[in-house]
Amino acid sequence: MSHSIGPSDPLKTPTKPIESLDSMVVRFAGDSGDGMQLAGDRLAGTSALFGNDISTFPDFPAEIRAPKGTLAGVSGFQVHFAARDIHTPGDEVDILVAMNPAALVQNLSFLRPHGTLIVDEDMFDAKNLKLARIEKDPLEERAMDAFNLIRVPLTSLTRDAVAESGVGRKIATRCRNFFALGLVYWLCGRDPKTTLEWIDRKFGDRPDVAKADTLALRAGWNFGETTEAFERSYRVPPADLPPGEYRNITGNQALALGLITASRLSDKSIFYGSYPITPASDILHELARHKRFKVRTFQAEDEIAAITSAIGAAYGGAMGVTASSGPGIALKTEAMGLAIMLELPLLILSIQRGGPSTGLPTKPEQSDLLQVMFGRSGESPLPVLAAGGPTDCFDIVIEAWRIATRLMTPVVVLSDAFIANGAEPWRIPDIARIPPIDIAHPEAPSADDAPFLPYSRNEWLARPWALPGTPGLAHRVGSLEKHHGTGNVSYDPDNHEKMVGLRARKVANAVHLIKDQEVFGPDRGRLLILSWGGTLGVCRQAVEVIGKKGKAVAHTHLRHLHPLPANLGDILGNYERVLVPEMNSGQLAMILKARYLVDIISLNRVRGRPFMVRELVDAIEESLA
Amino acid sequence: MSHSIGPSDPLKTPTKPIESLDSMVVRFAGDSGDGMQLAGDRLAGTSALFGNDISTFPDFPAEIRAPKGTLAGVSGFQVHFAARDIHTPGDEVDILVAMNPAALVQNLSFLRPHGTLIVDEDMFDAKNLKLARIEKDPLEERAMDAFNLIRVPLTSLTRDAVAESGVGRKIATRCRNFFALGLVYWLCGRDPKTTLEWIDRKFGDRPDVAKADTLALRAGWNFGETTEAFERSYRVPPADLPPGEYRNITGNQALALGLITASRLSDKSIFYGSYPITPASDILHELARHKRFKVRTFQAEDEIAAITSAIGAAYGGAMGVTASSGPGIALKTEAMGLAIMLELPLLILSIQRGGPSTGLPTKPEQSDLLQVMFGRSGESPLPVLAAGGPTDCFDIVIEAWRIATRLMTPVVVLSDAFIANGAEPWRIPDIARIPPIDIAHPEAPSADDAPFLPYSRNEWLARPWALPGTPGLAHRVGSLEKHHGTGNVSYDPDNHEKMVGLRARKVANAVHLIKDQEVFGPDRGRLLILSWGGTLGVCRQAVEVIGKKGKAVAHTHLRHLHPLPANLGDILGNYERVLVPEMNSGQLAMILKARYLVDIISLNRVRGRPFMVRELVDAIEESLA
Amino acid sequence: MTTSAPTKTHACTSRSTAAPAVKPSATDFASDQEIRWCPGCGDFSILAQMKKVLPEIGVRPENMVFVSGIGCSSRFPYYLNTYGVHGIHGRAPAIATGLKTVRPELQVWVITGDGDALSIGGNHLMHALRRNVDIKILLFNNRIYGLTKGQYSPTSLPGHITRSTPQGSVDAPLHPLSIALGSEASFVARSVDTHTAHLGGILRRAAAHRGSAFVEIYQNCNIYNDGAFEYAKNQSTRNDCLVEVEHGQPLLFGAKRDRGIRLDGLRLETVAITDDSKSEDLLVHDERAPDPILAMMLARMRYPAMPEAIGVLRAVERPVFDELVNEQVDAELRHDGAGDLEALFRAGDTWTIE
Amino acid sequence: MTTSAPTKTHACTSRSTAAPAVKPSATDFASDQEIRWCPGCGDFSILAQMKKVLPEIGVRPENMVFVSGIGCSSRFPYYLNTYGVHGIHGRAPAIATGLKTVRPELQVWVITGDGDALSIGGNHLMHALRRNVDIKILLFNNRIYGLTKGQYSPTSLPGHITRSTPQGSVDAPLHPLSIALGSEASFVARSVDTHTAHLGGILRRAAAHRGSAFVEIYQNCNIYNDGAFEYAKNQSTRNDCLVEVEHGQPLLFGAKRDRGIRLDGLRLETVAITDDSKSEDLLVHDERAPDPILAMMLARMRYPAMPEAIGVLRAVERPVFDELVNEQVDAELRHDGAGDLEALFRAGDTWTIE
Ligand SMILES: Cc1ncc(C[n+]2csc(CCOP(=O)(O)OP(=O)(O)O)c2C)c(N)n1
Ligand SMILES: Cc1ncc(C[n+]2csc(CCOP(=O)(O)OP(=O)(O)O)c2C)c(N)n1
Ligand code: SF4
Ligand code: SF4
Ligand SMILES: [Mg+2]
Ligand SMILES: [Mg+2]
Repeated sequence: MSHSIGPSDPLKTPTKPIESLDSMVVRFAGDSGDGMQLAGDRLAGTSALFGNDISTFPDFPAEIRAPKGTLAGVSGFQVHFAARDIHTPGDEVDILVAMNPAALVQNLSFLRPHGTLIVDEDMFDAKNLKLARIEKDPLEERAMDAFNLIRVPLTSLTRDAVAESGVGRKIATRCRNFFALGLVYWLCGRDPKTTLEWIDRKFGDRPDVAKADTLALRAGWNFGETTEAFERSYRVPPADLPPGEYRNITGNQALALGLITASRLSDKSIFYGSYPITPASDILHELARHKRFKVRTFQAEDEIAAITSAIGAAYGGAMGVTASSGPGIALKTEAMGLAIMLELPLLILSIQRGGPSTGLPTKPEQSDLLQVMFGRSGESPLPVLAAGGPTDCFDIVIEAWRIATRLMTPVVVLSDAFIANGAEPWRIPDIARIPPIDIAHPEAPSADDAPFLPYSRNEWLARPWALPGTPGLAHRVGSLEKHHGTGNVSYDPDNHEKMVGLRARKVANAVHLIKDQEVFGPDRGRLLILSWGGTLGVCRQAVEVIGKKGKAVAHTHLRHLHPLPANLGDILGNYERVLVPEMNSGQLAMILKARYLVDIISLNRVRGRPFMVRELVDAIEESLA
Repeated sequence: MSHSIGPSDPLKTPTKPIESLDSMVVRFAGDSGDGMQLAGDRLAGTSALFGNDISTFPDFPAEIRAPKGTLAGVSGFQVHFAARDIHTPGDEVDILVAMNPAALVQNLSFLRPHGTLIVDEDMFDAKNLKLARIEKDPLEERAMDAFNLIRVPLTSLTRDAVAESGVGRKIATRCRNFFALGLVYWLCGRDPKTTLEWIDRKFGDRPDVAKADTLALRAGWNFGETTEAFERSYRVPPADLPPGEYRNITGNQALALGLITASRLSDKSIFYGSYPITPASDILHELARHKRFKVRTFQAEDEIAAITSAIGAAYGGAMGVTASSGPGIALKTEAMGLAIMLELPLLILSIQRGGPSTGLPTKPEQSDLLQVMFGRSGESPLPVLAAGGPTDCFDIVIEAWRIATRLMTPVVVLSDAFIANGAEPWRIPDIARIPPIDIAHPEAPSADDAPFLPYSRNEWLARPWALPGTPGLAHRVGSLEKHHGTGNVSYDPDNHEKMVGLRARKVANAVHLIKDQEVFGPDRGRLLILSWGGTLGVCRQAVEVIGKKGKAVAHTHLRHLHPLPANLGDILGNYERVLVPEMNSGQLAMILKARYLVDIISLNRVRGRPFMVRELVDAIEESLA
Repeated sequence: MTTSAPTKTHACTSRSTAAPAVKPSATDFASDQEIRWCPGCGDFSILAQMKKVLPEIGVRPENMVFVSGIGCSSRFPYYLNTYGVHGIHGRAPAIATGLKTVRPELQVWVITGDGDALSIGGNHLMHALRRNVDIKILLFNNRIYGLTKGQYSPTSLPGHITRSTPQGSVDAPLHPLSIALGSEASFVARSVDTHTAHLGGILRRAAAHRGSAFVEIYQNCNIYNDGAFEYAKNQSTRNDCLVEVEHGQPLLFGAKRDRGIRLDGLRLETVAITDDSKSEDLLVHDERAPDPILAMMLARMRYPAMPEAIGVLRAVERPVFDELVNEQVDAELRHDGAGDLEALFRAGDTWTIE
Repeated sequence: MTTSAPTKTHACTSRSTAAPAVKPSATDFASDQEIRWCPGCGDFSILAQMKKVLPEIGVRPENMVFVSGIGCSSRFPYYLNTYGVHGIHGRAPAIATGLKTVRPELQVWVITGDGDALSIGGNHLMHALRRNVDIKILLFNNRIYGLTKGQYSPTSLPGHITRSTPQGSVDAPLHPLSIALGSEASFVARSVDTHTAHLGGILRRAAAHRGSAFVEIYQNCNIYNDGAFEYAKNQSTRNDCLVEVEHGQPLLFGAKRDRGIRLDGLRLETVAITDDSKSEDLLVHDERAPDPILAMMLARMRYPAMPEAIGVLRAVERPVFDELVNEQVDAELRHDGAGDLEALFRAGDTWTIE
């Protein structure tokens, strides 16, 4: 479905005063079963369609559905939409919707002073307070004075509103999220039209449900318009985004689409070997739906089979891809060594989450950088790239495949739970303008050709990718050290040293395939902020905030972690201080210090949560002081 | 059997002139089936008994027994014995015994100019030359003039000599190694007595074989005395070693004995979970023999079961130990994360070999340092120690267990194929003088005790090691992030950050358990050599050589790689240059640069072989220039 | 730590598992943790049965350890007030093997799921069973990956449409009991989450078995695979779809126990019992058959072609790994006495420098 | 690379495996690599048979891939002039699964050892077999770890004294064929390294099978476990210790074929055939029996109590994983046509900013 930004068709035109804002942050919070992810997703989609820039952050528990009403069961979804270019889901929430006491307890700290707090007052009964482990009704607390508290008997209003649809009480109650969404739509001046259409599409086979959801949404909107609790509503005008066709996309979707695109560009079909793990599983789910693109997905018995099957597929000439998260990546490291020894192209996607061990399975962290850089036996370098955000996932995976096939090497692409599940508008690329990925396989030799050397090297130091089935090129590859040229097993000391060197130099050659590092802001001066991975947005936003305060600070974002861009050392030398914010204990900082012998100011947070712009602004101001 | 160094009881007294030397290096080289390891081992043992300092280096192929006579099948054993303190098996060989052409081809480069080359000329026939892939008989080459070539019809002489024993032709031929050994004994003035006794003990049940070996050994000795090819023999007087009782020990033996000693000192019985892999398997073999020390060895189905069974045993209160080499360590990294999360004491021994992947399974390398430092998901620090040589294996594993139990943490101990198989004299320690390792388990609480907190912490930040079976302390541990104190599952951001910090600070506390780093040589100046692991000996020797040349260079050897000793930074600051030789591409150098922001001169060799003293001397001289 | 029992050669001091003075009750076994399964999940009924059965086993809570992997099912240990280890995915049998080997006096249970036990952990399961380690393994089979939100598992039926198989799974499933029997398991049983009495009986039998006990429990995941075992759970169908096997008893099933199972060569077939005399032809269950053939035949009966067997399919005695390991240690100690470090250090040649 | 055959949806262009114009000979299959096994190793005879059989299979050398793990046995691929991957320990079935899935027109063999396949690699073996991936798995069973110099393996007999078990192994062994059958293998066979004709026949049968073929080959490791299968190899005993099973034939053995095997309830027993008429009682082999029960009984016959079965114990047809995977892809392509990137990008809501 394609839309154009045009005149809106609101439910009714609101009659109360309208305040125009530059951006808004809305957070829905409720029980895992309350449909908060859906409500958030719809608000994000509607805002994007309206022309805002958006950024989202789903925040859900590791349990499937912890007991209703408990703190463990709270699920949240935050949407940031703005009239300008934004890069983060927002530090502080302007409107918090709390569907029960547990949700309030878990989320109140995000609400800014004087922010709007909408609660379902039907849920603030003794039972639910107890489940949330609070003694007194928090709505009665003094602390509430700091907020614009709106008590709505959401459950009962919803039930009443949907009565005519004829659905049972259970389903009627489940429509609460649409009531809340309708209310938020009114408050933010969002047009419910596309959501109503979506409901019809989605529940086409259950007209009673569709009806109930529609009624709930409308009732919520009307409630905003009618109740005296709201004095005004808000508007965030469209942003000034570059022209083009847009859609919303999460990081994992973008990885899947990027893989399919890379497959097309290189005329290689995908073999995706993977074992389910949060937050990487959605890539499997997405790819499994695209068999028309000759994608073969293989849910292996474990992570080791996932990567080794992909290596087998790569040997056979396919685009071998595997993905996992921390604990699963740990299981793949032995086989990554095999891929390095066999010198086959392979993509390994690492969607980081909180560690160590099973850790915080649904929370983002950047603490697997050192694992993918160094977590293998022997001298086993490989290129490492990291996506800066959801849309970058698309580009980076194409770039990774380009490098993998050019150099005949496995390549790691890093993402994290925040990027994977977060969404932002993606300008749909013109694929005709993406250069193809050329791959050549050696052909059957003629009688007078020299003998085939599977470990001979081209100008990139890559070896030939000879495919089984080609007459005259039969050869054996293996995990023991191999003789340069012939590829036969070799224990010769000189040969080993030579091969270690060749493999390292080959990977280092990737530097010629990547762009020089660019800097946003002054090209020399007091302070450089250096980010990698999912902290891109928040760092850029912080630098912009600082800029507005009249201080010029530079920002550079690393997408290539190994090899590092050729000019990075020079860039670092141009600033008095370098600040590296990371969602770990300083992993990139260590690499930079070792490589460039420059001091680094590390800003480390290991909280299973993205940085706040505010934290960064504070750190920058401190560094400038 | 205990011996005292006393008057020798030689076969006969040699009549030719005797030259006294400071040290000698002998290398036996032959087919895998030729018994070269045995010959080398006997020479080493005899020399040690005589009072020399010794160092050995077995150098064998990855194949069990490659086809006889081929280059792939060559097996070597090098023995260095000296009248002074030595630290390496020697760069250059004084006497090379080559049992066939392939052995000659593979080993000639080790022989010093004018060195003695003893060959079995019976084996230099067309068939064996072809197997060794050489066209002309090398013994006829001009190049041989550089050496003192002694052609001995070893096979036929041996067969004749053993005839009276009555053994068949096949066994008779197999006695060649004893003939060669006898000849070397004569040449080096070694007393064959203990070897003759050893033969009797070893082959007690096969008197004909014992007889044949005895005859061959004697014949070899007599041949030296009789033949005109030798004008003189040599003597290396006893070394001036510290007083005490000594034995020879390899690194793997020393690890096994160290583990058993640590078990005694801490009153914990060993559970050794392991999966065979070269060069770690011998630890399993050794430990399996010592059930009287309550050692339980478990040959698991794979490396993952090996470590997780050891974790289970540790939870039960045993001394959990696991060991492997590169590819197997890679498989353990996920479970290492679990041990870190559970905060249980555990020893992980990593006996490094050439990588990546299956690589060079029998060759030493130091290329798994970064794997054990960083090869895990999440922020997962643990202490890392590295043995400096065979005898240090004993001490370091005791120290590792001390740290593991004091801090409730898994600890990695690094060794390598060179240390594991190499032997040196070990001064048998007085165990009464090794401080005990005190371990306290919480007792059953009384009624009015506060509730048990499995993740509470003592002054070392260690949590209590409460054992199943203790009433009142039942608790659950697990791989998800846990609440500090209660140990319950917690997804709280502040708690996570706190726990990441606690785990890191706890491991950092090991710095208070280790000694300050010491320096050999000047405490400030031009150049510091910094070594770790198996390069200790060769670095010390090189520094001594340089010292004799009148240049004072300092040497420090790191046994603690994480945390680094508190005073290391100061030490590094005291020298203009720091040279770090490593059998990898600069792994420790990277860590030091990142930590201290000091420049490091790396001397890297990745040849699956120990450094030569000469290489180091050259590098030092270059650094001084 | 004070010790009340002799410790033989065990890894550490510990208490005996002999029946305690005061018998613990079900509440002694409940932990203080909030249960985090979806309301309606079959795991609740299994937990309830477990809490009921444990006090009857005669082992004190502190002498029990529950070890698990990762999955919804693997949260089980948190909810019992015994010792427990929530491990990593698939490795519980290996963790339990190490624990049981050094602490043979503890009772060790393994809780696992169809993914945890048969996908990533298949190898450890196989080896624990062949070794006959004295651990009790309960596999909660819901034919789905619950915790990771609904991908197919090794026990999912062909054609199953899940998040990872939008066109239906093409993998032929594993039969947990066939794998267990192929791995030489000495005790193999099956039950159903909501058949509380039956399940309780099986848990008791498993606890009493010497060696590895393997129990498959049909478990409903009402979120991602609701109704997978409806035929076996539903009051109106279960008697026709299940046959309860009991040692020494003929195989009878049906609400009126009017149908039986008969051996025809090497095949099983169902027969209607019209008058009582007919039941003589029926196959009589022998859980102690030395070969796993009968158990294999019973295990492989599949709804809808045949009723599925629940109960103890196999229960034989064979040497127990942890006992053998400890016996080797004890035997050496008895024979040669405790090891002497001084002598150990001096094995082989030594020499003295004065 | 030029292409001569249609490629359907396969991962990359490739040639058909149809019979070639010029039939290759045994020497076409020999590589130039020096063979590095110990002289006298059973691996040599298996290699020799393989070189003899391959030219008869009708697949050109370049259309074959030999995949292996780590172990003495796993060096096999180096010695054949086909394509080959010497992988990492235990993972060959997984490597082969990926390869076969993207290149179904290749013939893929897996060479593995008892440690490689049943210890570290047990899980991958189990899953390849249950999926019925069209690969031919040859397990060289020497009941020892050869390459790592003689530790016991999962098939070593109890009490086996090895470098890691100086007091004898306490682990009950796995039976490779029981594991294979428990994993639903569609083709299961056994042979002996030095029974050249028999082995050749089995290799041909394995090559011809559609789906996973699993073959256990008794292999002598003359260095670390010499004589482990002496009873089965020795001319004077082998006829009494082995029974060659053949589809549709009664089970007869003994040098004079004067003994047979009979079914007694669910047990097998040997009987002497005194006159010819008696052989009517004998069990007749049925490799196509839909249930693996008969195969299981035969597989579990153990010397010295019973003669051990060699031959094809089970060979049934069932859906093949790689075919199904590719069929799903083909079906979507047939039904909906090749995927359109532009449309894919625009799935869901889009909007345009001008
Ligand atoms: C190494 C690793 N890989 C993958 C995962 C993700 N994971 C957690 S549980 C699970 C499967 C759960 O299925 P099952 O064992 O059937 O348990 P259930 O949730 O159905 O009870 C997976 C794939 C993980 N935690 N660790
Ligand atoms: C991950 C890993 N663990 C351990 C090893 C060491 N290893 C190599 S082969 C082998 C076992 C070989 O036994 P088997 O499979 O029976 O083969 P065989 O040598 O007997 O033919 C082992 C343990 C390894 N190479 N990689
Ligand atoms: S997802 Fe399924 S198995 Fe997991 S707790 Fe919910 S209902 Fe139970
Ligand atoms: S060790 Fe055994 S299996 Fe390995 S090559 Fe030698 S004889 Fe063969
Ligand atoms: Mg499940
Ligand atoms: Mg073997």
